[in-house]
Amino acid sequence: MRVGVFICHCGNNIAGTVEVAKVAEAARMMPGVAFATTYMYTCSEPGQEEIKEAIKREKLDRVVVAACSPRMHEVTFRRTVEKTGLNRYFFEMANIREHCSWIGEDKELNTNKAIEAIKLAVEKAKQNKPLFPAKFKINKRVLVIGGGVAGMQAALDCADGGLDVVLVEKSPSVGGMMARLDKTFPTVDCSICILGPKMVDVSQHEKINLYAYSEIEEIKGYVGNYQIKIRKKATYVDWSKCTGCGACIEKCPSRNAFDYFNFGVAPARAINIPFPQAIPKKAKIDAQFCRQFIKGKCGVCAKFCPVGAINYEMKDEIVTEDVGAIIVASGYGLIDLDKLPEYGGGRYPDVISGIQYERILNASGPTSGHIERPSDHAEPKTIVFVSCAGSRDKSIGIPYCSNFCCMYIAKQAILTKDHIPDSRSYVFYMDIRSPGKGYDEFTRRAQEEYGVQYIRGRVSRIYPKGKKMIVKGADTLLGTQVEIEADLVVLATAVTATTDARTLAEKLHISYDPHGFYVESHPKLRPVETNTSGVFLAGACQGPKDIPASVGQGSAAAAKVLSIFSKDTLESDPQIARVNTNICVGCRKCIGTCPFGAIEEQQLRDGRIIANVIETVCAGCGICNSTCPCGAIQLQHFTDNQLLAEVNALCLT
Amino acid sequence: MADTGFLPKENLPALLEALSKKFAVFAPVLDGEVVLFKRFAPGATLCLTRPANLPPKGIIFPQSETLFNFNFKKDPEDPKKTSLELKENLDFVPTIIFGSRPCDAQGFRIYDRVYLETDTADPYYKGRREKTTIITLACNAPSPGCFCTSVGRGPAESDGSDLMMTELGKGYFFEPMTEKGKEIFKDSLFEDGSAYKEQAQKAHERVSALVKKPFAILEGTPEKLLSLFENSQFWEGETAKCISCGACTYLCPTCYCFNITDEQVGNSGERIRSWDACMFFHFTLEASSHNPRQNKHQRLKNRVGHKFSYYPKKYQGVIACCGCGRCIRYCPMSVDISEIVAHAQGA
Amino acid sequence: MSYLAGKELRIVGFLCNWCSYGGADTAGVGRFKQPTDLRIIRVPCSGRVNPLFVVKALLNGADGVLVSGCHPRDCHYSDGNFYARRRLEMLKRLLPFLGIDERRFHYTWVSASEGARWKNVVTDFTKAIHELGPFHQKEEKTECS
Amino acid sequence: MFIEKLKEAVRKILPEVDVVIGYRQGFDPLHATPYFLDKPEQVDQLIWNPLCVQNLCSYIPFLKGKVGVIVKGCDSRAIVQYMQEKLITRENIKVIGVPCLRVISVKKVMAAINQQTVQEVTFEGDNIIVKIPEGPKTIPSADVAPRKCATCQLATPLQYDVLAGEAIQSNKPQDTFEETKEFEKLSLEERRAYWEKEFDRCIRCYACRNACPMCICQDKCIAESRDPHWTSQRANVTEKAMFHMIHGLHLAGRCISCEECERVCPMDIPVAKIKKKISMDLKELFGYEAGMNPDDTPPMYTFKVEEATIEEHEI
Repeated sequence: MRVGVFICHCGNNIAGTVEVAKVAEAARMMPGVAFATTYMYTCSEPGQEEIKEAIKREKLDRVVVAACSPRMHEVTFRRTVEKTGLNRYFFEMANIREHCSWIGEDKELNTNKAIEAIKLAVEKAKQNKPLFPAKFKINKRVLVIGGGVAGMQAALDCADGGLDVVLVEKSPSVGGMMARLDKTFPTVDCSICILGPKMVDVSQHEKINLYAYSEIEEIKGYVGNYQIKIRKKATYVDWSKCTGCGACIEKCPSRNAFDYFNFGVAPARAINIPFPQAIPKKAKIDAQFCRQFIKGKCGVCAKFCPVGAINYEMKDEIVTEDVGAIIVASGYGLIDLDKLPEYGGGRYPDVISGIQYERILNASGPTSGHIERPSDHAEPKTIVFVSCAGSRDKSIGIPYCSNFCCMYIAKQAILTKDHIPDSRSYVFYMDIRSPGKGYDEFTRRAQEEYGVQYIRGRVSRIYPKGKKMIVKGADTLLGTQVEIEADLVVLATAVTATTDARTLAEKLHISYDPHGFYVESHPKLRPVETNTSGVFLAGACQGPKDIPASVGQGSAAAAKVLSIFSKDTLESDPQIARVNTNICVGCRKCIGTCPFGAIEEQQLRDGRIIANVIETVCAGCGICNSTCPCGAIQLQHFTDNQLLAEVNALCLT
Repeated sequence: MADTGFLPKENLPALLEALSKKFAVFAPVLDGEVVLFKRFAPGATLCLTRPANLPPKGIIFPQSETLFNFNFKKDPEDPKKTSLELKENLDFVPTIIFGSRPCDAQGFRIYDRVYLETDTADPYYKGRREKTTIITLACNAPSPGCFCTSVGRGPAESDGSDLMMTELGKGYFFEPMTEKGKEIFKDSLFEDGSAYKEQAQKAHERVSALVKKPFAILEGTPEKLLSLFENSQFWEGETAKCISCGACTYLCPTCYCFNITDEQVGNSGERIRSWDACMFFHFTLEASSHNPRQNKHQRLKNRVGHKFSYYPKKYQGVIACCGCGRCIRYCPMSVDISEIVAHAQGA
Repeated sequence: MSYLAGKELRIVGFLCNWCSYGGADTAGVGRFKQPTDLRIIRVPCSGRVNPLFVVKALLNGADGVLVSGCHPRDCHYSDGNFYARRRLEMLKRLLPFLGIDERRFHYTWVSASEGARWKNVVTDFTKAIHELGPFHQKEEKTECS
Repeated sequence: MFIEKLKEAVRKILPEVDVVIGYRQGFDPLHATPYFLDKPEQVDQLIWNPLCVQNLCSYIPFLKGKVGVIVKGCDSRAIVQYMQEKLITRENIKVIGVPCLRVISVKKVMAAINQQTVQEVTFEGDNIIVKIPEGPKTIPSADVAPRKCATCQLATPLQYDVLAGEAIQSNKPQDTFEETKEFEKLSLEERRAYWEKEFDRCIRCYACRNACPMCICQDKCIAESRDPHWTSQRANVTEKAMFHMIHGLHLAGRCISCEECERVCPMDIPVAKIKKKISMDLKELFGYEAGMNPDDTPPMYTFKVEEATIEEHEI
């Protein structure tokens, strides 16, 4: 065996704390190593050329690159190696950057550790066997989870690209958070006016199959071949009959339902359509508020429905859709007001959230666009906006910035002045974050043209005094205490992951960060991919982001799907379990433990029953391998002998 | 200097201590309920009342030994150039096996024909064998399952031993059988034993008569076993209860099969010789994954056949079983090799 | 030589590719300084870690063994860490029965985003192993058996 | 006579099966040996007494066709475990159950008579009378019973198609793993020294493995294979310990505590001790006992999303 070892300086990233020359010297003395060298940037084109030339010149049959994480460049170097005719699985990577040079301070120890990492990789590489991917057909349909602006954009781009799209939206209408906004910054154009046409496109596109008021029940399969179970939640209204006329809503006697769309700014009816531009514009009953369901009698809506669409017996329905890829655009949530007791959140009606204020500002909102405060419907004259309400606050577990609050506060302050010219707006802020195109100009306009008073400092306390809310805080620029008697306080509540983000991630087998936002494959270079091939991210489910960024990601995710669907077949990962028919004793333990049902019984000609791996179903986890008592089933590229070679290299030398 | 000697029992430790100064002395000691040959150390409690569970074969033919160490030396100037360094392990120390039984010592005679008395003597076996003196204790009672007299041997058989000892009341009667034995015998602790010779002879005869005789004669048995070679029905019947473990083989003083494996980590490693057993599937497993002894009846057939047919056919009729009975005594399922041979004779 | 005698001990880590290996990467990207003793073996899933690998490492000279996978419910393969949890727990309880200090073996869950947590796991585990000291193997006996 | 009832049961079953596995007298009066019979005239060779110790179920997974087998209460857990693991087709096995309150450990008898040759064995009440050259020796059976008998709850087999004799109730206390807990009181160093000494005697004959009813890999065991290459052939304590760990861990949640492994060890290594410790832990963690309920799943081959009994460990 002739192993070639290529040690990357990574500029100074590795060479700064690892003596790479010494590492190369040690590598040359390792058994089976025929060649070892260092290179400034191994991943660069000349660096890769160097590997290719060395493979030919030195007749190498195994290649080890000691550089960054294999999660970064394993694919890159496998491709490099493959170009010379070597099997790509003859390549191993030693992580001497993330796991070594970047975390250890002692150069001697780092150097030794790098040598060790290479020794491990060399021993593993020598055990590596050539593996060959199989090809399988792709189901060129795509599932989009979430009908907000990111999901709709992704759905439309995919559909326009010729793909069948299954769009699943949890709430009764598409539109998401953007549909709730009054205006958008920095252009101050009407949100629903620019979103509405997209919503209509979604509903009318022949390639898009929309499941509104539906949730993902179960996801099985793998890239190219997913089987999705969708739960269509009971609406108690037959949507094939409902015309959205609103007669039922008008007559509904249950008038104290929670208005999810308006974030509870005003009560709704138990049967409702979330907003006038809803798509689909169909009514649904919120059973927990409906007299028919609570008391067992009412039936008013059924009586007044002109088309007989009401069906109190309706049950959830599970439908199955087969797709080849998934775009997750499940959006974001907002921290509850009552999580912010120091601001009186949840206790004082005149302390409201930014999104509630958005609905109050909105002409089609519960106040028809008249600004009035919740407590007595009076028009507020002094309004205080509090930014970072929950955001950038480690004490409540939200250390991150919610990204777009600075901008919408400026917008809301401007709109307030437009609505109530004799009003005064104050903004308490920590920093003004306005790095987008035209954003900084916008916040300046708020201050300079609209006279919004920006106070740099934290609000310490908010409490009522008569009909006013007293806002106490510090002005850190002037170094003084500030106290403002406000009529209305608007909190820019922190952006969070949706409450069911984690459950959905578990169904998708994708990872999420401690806050519940989904983790992309690479923060810079693979921002819409996940580590689960075939699953892509768009919008705020990955982290707080504004409309243009969400739309951009929607299109990006769609492009990724169109790109993998541009071929008719996909290559399967050959790093899957394989059964040695000579060894298998047919104990069936692997069959019972495989999470994917990828192992079946097979009868040999001599009558023996043994295990057989269904190649396309195996995901390569290796649970079967560690379950198999006789080592008959081995996960390719991570076989017992490969791992034992690593253990022995570490322990026995 | 007398031809025979006598050693009072209380002087035995002194003898062993004296011998320990010149030899590595291995003697049977009790470890829990098990008697094992262990390196003698002053103060050790010997167990001479019954044969050891494990015969002393490992002292000359270890369960595993490093034949040689190897090291691939790389040229720092050119990593493609490698030289190989080998280090044989042929240093053996003068050794005494004390308190083996006649059957145990007989075992080494079976080995000798294979590893010593050939043109290609095994240097490892030879090295140890030649440096080892065997002091054998004649049995004063048969052990469960033993049948040495049926295989042409006996509880006082001296073949294979350098020095024979017989327990007689207050002490041991010693009789040297070889030059090596005489060397030991020189020790001043021994009294003149000529007065005890007859007594010892009588003891030998008494015990010999007590030994079970599962079969009277072995004449024709090698041929008979060969004729049954293809009779799988016979062998399947005889071996149905066998679980194909290696207890019989590893406890057998005459089983001498080995395996050779290389173990390498990094640039260096060793070639290991270790006991192997024809009772194991892997013993005959071929690289193609074909196994000529796929089933347990084929394996036990080999074990019986080797001892009672193939070996005697090759070595002038010598039966490669010393009748120690360990394979019967310790078999998990009480498979009885003497019964199988008897059945074969009658089949 | 696999570790710098006197300065380091032999610590072997089995990390699942999707979470903990990524977590270790994240810690690296964040330049979270850690002790250098740990050597990482990448496996696809903690469910791939046969407890026998841990035993093998400990019997053959490791001073400590660490297994880290995705948090329960977050397994890339959905169930791998659930199996790992049961099997490794069983092992952790068994080791002291054989006279191996259970603190020499630790299993835990670290996600790809938890760089800081990974740093703490490595730092604390390394410290614990150093407190326990080297896990000496006695001279092997080979004579007469 | 009970033996007549047993023979009657075997005669009845014999026409339905290809072979019946029972016991006959072995090479000396103290040893019973498994007996495979397929003809009615062989039935008379059958014996039954407390020295019929072997777990005859161990043969079943490797036999083709229909098999009749004589099964004690402790052995019957093997049948149940085979059912759990789907290793047998229950309809193909005819279980001839025998009620049993206690067997006798040959090793313990041999120790009691200082390893002498046994000329005759008889049973009287709760005693075993062993005739050795110096005369008969009476030993209370309880003193020479294997430890499993002291806490046996299965005087009548869990599974049987025919029961020879009447079903009886166990009269023993529940196993509280006292011996295991006692051993755990030793210091780590003492425990390690203990096992090093015990494992050192191992000759890797694999009798423990091959006699184990749950060791179904047998010839394909990873203790011998090169691919995968878990152990070398070195006869040192490390490799021996590794083999015993392989054996123990592969039996985790599967070991039916028949203690055959320990009974058959020619080196008298207390190998069942390890399995017992694992069984104790798994009972505590998952409330699971192997070989008791055919519908169970061995705990290492399943999981719960929330494991109430497993807490995260601090470093």
